[in-house]
Amino acid sequence: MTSTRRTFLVGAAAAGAGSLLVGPGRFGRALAQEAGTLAFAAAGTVTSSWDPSSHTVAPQITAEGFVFSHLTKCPMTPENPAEVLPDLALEWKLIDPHTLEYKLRQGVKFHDGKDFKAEDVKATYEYASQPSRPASAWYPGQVEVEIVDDYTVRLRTEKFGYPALNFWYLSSFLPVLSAADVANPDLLKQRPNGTGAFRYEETRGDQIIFKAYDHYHDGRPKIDTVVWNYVPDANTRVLGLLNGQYHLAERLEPEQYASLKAEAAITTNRGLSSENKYLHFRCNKPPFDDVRVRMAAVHAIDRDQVLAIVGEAGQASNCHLSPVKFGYTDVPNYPKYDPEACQRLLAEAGFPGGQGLPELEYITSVGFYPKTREYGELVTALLQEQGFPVKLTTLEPAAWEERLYRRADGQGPGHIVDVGWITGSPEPDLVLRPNYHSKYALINGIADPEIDAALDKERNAASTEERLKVLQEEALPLLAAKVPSISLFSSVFLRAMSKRLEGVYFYPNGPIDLSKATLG
Amino acid sequence: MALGSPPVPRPEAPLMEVRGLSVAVQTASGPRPVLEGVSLTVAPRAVLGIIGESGSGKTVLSRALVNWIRPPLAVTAGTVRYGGEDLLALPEARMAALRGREIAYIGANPTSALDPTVPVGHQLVEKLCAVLPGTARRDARARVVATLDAVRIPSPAKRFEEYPFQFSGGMMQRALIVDALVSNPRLLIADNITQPLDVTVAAQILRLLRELQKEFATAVVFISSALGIVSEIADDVIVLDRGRVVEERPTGALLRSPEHAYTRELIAKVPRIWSGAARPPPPADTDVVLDVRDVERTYEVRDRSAIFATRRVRAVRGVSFTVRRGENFAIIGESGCGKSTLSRLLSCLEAPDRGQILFQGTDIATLGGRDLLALRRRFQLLLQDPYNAIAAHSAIGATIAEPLRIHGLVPRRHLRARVAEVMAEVGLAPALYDQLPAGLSAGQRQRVNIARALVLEPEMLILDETLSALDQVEQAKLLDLFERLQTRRGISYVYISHDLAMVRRVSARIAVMYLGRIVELSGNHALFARASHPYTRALLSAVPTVEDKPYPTATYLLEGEPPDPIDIPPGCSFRTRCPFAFGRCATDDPALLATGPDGVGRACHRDADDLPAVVPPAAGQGGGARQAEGAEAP
Amino acid sequence: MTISTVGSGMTPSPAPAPGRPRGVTARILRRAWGYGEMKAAAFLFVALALLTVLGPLVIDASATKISVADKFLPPLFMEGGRLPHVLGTDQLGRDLLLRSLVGLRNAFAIGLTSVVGMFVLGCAIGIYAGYRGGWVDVLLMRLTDVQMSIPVIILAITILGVSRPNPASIIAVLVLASWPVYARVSRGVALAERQKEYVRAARIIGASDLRIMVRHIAPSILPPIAFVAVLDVARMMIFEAIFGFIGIGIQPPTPTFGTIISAGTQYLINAWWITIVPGVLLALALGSLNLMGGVLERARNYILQGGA
Amino acid sequence: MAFAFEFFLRRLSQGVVIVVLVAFVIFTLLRVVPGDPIRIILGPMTPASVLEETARALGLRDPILVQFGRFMGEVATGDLGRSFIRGLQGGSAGGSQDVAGYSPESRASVAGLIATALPYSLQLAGLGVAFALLVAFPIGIAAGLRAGRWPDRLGLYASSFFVSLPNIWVAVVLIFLLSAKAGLLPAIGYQGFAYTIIPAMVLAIELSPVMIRAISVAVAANLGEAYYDAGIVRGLSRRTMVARHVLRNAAVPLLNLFGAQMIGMLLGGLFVVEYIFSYPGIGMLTISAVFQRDFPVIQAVAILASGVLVAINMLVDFASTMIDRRLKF
Repeated sequence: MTSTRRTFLVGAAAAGAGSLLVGPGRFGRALAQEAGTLAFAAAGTVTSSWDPSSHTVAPQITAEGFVFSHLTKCPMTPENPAEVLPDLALEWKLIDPHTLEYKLRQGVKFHDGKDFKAEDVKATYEYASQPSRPASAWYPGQVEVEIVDDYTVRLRTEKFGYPALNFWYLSSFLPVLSAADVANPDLLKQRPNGTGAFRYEETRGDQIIFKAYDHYHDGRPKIDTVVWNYVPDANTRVLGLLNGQYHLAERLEPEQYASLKAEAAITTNRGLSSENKYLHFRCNKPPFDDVRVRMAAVHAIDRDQVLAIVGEAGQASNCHLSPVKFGYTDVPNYPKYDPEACQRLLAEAGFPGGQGLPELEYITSVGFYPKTREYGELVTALLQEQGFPVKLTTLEPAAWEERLYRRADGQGPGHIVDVGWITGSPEPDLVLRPNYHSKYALINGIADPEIDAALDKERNAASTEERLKVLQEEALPLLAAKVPSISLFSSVFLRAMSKRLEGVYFYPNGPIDLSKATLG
Repeated sequence: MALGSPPVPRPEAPLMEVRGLSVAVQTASGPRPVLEGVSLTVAPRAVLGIIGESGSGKTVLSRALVNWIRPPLAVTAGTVRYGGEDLLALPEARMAALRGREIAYIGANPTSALDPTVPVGHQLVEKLCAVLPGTARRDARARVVATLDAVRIPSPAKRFEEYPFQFSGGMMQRALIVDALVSNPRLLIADNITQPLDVTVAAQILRLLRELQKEFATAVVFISSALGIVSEIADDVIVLDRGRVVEERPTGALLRSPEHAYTRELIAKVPRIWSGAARPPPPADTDVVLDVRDVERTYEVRDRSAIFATRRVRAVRGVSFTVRRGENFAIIGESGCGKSTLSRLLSCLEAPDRGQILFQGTDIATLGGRDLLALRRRFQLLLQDPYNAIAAHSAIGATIAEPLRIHGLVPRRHLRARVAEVMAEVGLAPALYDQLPAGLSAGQRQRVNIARALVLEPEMLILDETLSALDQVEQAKLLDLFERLQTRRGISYVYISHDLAMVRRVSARIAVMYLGRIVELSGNHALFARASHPYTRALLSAVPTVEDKPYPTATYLLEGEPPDPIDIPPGCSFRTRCPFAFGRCATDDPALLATGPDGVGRACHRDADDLPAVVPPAAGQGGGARQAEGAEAP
Repeated sequence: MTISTVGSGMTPSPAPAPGRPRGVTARILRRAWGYGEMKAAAFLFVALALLTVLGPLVIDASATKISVADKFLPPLFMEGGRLPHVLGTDQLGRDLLLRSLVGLRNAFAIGLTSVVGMFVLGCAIGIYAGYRGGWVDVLLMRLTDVQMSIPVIILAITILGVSRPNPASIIAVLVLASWPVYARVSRGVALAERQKEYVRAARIIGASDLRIMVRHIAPSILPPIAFVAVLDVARMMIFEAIFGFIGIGIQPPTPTFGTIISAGTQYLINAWWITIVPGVLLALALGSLNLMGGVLERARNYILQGGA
Repeated sequence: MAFAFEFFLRRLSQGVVIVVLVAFVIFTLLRVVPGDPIRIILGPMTPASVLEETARALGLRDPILVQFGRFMGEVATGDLGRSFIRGLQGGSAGGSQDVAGYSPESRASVAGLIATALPYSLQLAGLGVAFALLVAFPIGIAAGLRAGRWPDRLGLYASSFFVSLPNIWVAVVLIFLLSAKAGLLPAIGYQGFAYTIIPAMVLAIELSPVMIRAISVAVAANLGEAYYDAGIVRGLSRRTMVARHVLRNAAVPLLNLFGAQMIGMLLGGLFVVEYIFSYPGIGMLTISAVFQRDFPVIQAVAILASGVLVAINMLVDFASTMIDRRLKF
């Protein structure tokens, strides 16, 4: 999430599309693409290491999606967020609360020719869940893998004190590596070696080239080559799409999306993502250490107006979880816009009309998430209206990210921070534990025993059903009552592609399944 | 010698005829006339002098003769006929064809007349090729080098490649004379060409112009504000007063029997050095207030021709003299002789590298802080340029009051009254107190300057060219003022000047400087009547006057220019230009040997009697002139 | 000792004719005022200044009040425009005219303050260096070399981009980045003035170095570079806008041209006025300043080259 | 020759000192402002202890002078260091978070990044200056030759007008009019020479007013010099005087302007324009480096920029002293 994406002249591209085509045609080089080659305009790019356990960078997860397979697949549809489909694993079941067993697919080969076996699952899971791996925060804890036979593995969590059920959804998130690569970290960093539909060919500057994998277990993809073009500017992505340079562009602005809908040669795609946009309060310093002040602030924010600004790129949701996450529900006590309640709470907290509050800093990023500045100004104004002395600080993503997390001393800069949280699995704990458990509370620093208890109870639930119940009836309502942060809305990803491209599936966290796609 | 020579016969038709020429300047309040109904005639091969004071319109007239009148000036009436055509009516292209070819022009400011970024020789070649199309560059170059040589510019081939700033004023003026005459024009307009030059150099230029004029048979219109200079070269003289011609006569006749009142006034104003009026004060016989002992000052400049090298400019070399209370002492010399540096040393703005300056027995170089401040009160310097010496942004009263504030001499409430007193004393209207100096005349500015010095009631005043920017009348008034102050307060004056006439009038003893040293120090009469150093004589011979001089120009005219103070030749520093130098001069540097009381003496190997005899001045001199003693025999 | 008028035969010189322009600065201003352009530019500037003061009082709208329902209203002269939004509204329904006026006021305040700062700092250093000469001069001038060798934008994005921008830090960056120009010019003037006779005269009457620098040299600095300062106010206003545009300027919701324009570029097709209209207003303000500066420069050149 | 030798010896040594000082200022600045690069290198989720350990291993916790000394030592051997962020292929990369696996060798060399971006910037700067000269020369010279007349007014109006247009706004308006509305030229990014034209126009509009003013002032001032009138009276034609002498003399102040002011303006303009147009040059590289806290890139660009400024100033001063021998150095 450290890549910079700037949005510029959104809409100008689409409206001026026909004429802008003239430019490169007249002056530029011809943009001929080989048949069977798909050019993807990506908003982000990968890090310098191809080791999936080395990062938490969303664009790289998208890139890994082409190369690696997972044990399972989660389409994460709002209708059925909990659906899990087979991939490298064909069957799975909970043997006991601390043991999860997977039966593996046979006859699968890695891109380097090695056969896929249980040892690879063992190597991958034990390696990635080590606390020292940078991406280990994704996982509930360390895991042991028992090889039952070459095509059966058991994930064991007893030793580490949490239920194995936590890996139920994570099995669709962790890319499966070759055991040989895990044994050789240098090789692992240098190039990705998976069992996915496409194999990594090479990197050329801002381009990454993937080739169809002939031995893909679900059949060789129709598209021969995928070229990943890093195009940080939304407008350039749209321009390129319109003049045929790219076939697929991701992360569009609402205005661009609206204009592109009218283009005959373009298909647009709008998909609810697994990302919610949050405002975190720094709960471990005044004045937001007082739940009444937090609640007053939340009551001051009119989320309908925020959504009116975000437009197509957002969807209303009254929950700290995204609608594509396991456990999502319309939380009944989710706070609403209520200026009177706000004033009452402020008075109760000893700040009638906002009197006596220190100057509050609201930190947001510009350029990565759509419309953050616009609704940031709105939220600032709404808070000021109720007497909160708020100042808005807008930062470029890198500067913002540097200030986002709490520091070693437990405190973070500013008082309110805008952030989106996106994870590639329906697993709710990927959101809840890092953000609200006092052990992590990466951003807001909340340390509330009740919340901790509710989260632990949810994690330790013996069955999926029980877990759902605890989540929906205890944990989420508790978060709505204590508001260490407020989820403003759920993000909607806006994409557009050439009409010739068919059969694409977009995962809500970014990855794109091109294994069945065709470029007519 | 032009003076008294018969007019050149001129049977031919006139070369140029100006009839009824009027020029006006456009101002915010309407046109104001500069020239009114000027008529004149230039005969072929004749020299026509035009004399007028500053502001008489003579430069405008000279420019009108080449149709070079630019806004805000405009010709309002009259014709300038040349070769049957009215130049003023000629189209620009025709005029351009005449300029530089048939009619040449030389201005007053030789150093800025050429492009500073192109070597002089190249610019002369450019002009030659422009006026004589078809000249091959190589031929043009040869011709320019030859003519540079002909006008006695040393090592012309090297000088050809040098830039204007490397030429001295005199050399530049010679180059421009070459430039003007190289196309063999029929008419040369010379506007004040000797004005910025030292007298000895001006005399050379004048002689050169006269020679060339004869050789090329060119008619010359010679414009100057100095009657003494015009009278040396012109056949006929036109007197211009406030834009009108008041008299036109052959030169000799004009000087002998001026008809117009203005002409008479003009002749009367020319300072007399030998004849008549001067009544210099007697040397004082009181205690010594200023004792300058063997003072030396050297500057370092970067040398462009070597790496990380500097060259030493020896500006003042071992100068010694004394000044007594109530005495008028003068230091004269031409530009570059070191008198400005000496003035900086005397005013304690810089310290000498060697030697001492004792003011009432205290070495001023050792003073600092409070003592220096106290010294400054008693010891004031008046600067030469009345325009820059007072700050443009302060009111006049504040400027005069500033020393009082700094020295804290007068309570604040009495400040204004005290300043007003001094202003009255020097002749400044009280109304000026709150004015800014922008509208003041040079004389008024110099009075502000004087008032500022006088307000401290100093005991000694150093006047560094203080009066040289003023006209004769103004100068005379201020000299009277100084005289009265001296009588009242016993102030000592040190005049530092190049103006021999003024020095002659006011000072008791005079030191003559050349290349950083005093070559002769003498009492007033002795110096002018019996100058015993060849340089002093040359200086006196070159002074433009309308009198007969005791030192004939032809005998003492110097060759060349003073050497660069960086490369002072061994031996006598004057020998390179001295008409009387002999073997010993090249090896031994003569010291200033005291031959009389109060440091009177000379620095020369030649015996004074070896020099040519002095022509007795026409008018008798009073007694008291000290006869300079001869130097010791070699 | 009292001094009586000894010069009995002397007639006091007449005072200069009244009404004649006097000091150099006064003469430059007078000369400049003679230009029609100067009058027009001054009129425009005053009009804009009045507008920024009176606008918020007269117009029944707010520069910061968000009204999502009123977003993207076009200016009055276009179809769909409506009062009180003379120049339309932005993406959050705020009045563009008012936002522009407040932005103009902020930009001008920053421009003026920073120019005063760099002027004072630069001139102080320049005068000191020029007057003292020697190694002090060499050191300070090399310092300006160093400072001038870092482009303003690099300095600004480095400092502002990595720390929290606020008006004070923006002004500090601008001052830091631009003082060398003034130091250079004033050093040149001080160097020239130091050679002048009046400074020598002041030293002769016993004035201290500090007194000479403050009383004599400092006043000579103004005429030659006053116009630079006027032009620089405009230049600093542009920098302020650029900073805002890049996101390192004054933070929203305070309106600045940079943020208005950068936000507006996203809506250029459906609401071009958000970008274009405030830009025109800013260009008018800058134009008036630059025209005044340009005329002042001409007047200065004329006067300093000896014109009356 | 001796003069030229001493000139360059002196100026080069001064220049090196200046560049080192600039490097030091920027280097220090980057390390005292808030924002810890190790967080960028290792990513947000890295534990504090690991952050410290890696930072220490990388030398980021040494005293600034030590770090600076090490850095200058590398610069002296031609090594400008490696990017914190960008991968070996030079493509922009997200920050790696692999603490154990972090090795500087896996990051792009700064020199390489600059070498890739520089030609684009040079092309843009060249075209921009060419456009500016194309506009400024005729207007400036005409204005200078006819001071007080209509070309002079035109010069005043043109320069006052152009200088009043903020480059960010001009850029947006030109994109809107020429690209989006009229469709004459492409604008964003770079895929061919045509992408340079609109940015270059924006640069030219920024640069030309200064040029117009300087040219007209220099020409007019030289027309007022005594040598000009004197030359005409000496018999040289007006055209000769202007072409051979006035322009030659005017070149001195102009050269100084171009050296001192123009290059600085040009660099600043490049940064902003490249940012607006997503033009892949040095400016874009630097601005994204600042926002990504990619210190090695910022340092290197600052050193490069000051080096270029110093070098150009030196050449300009040398040219000036060659034209006008009165000048000291």
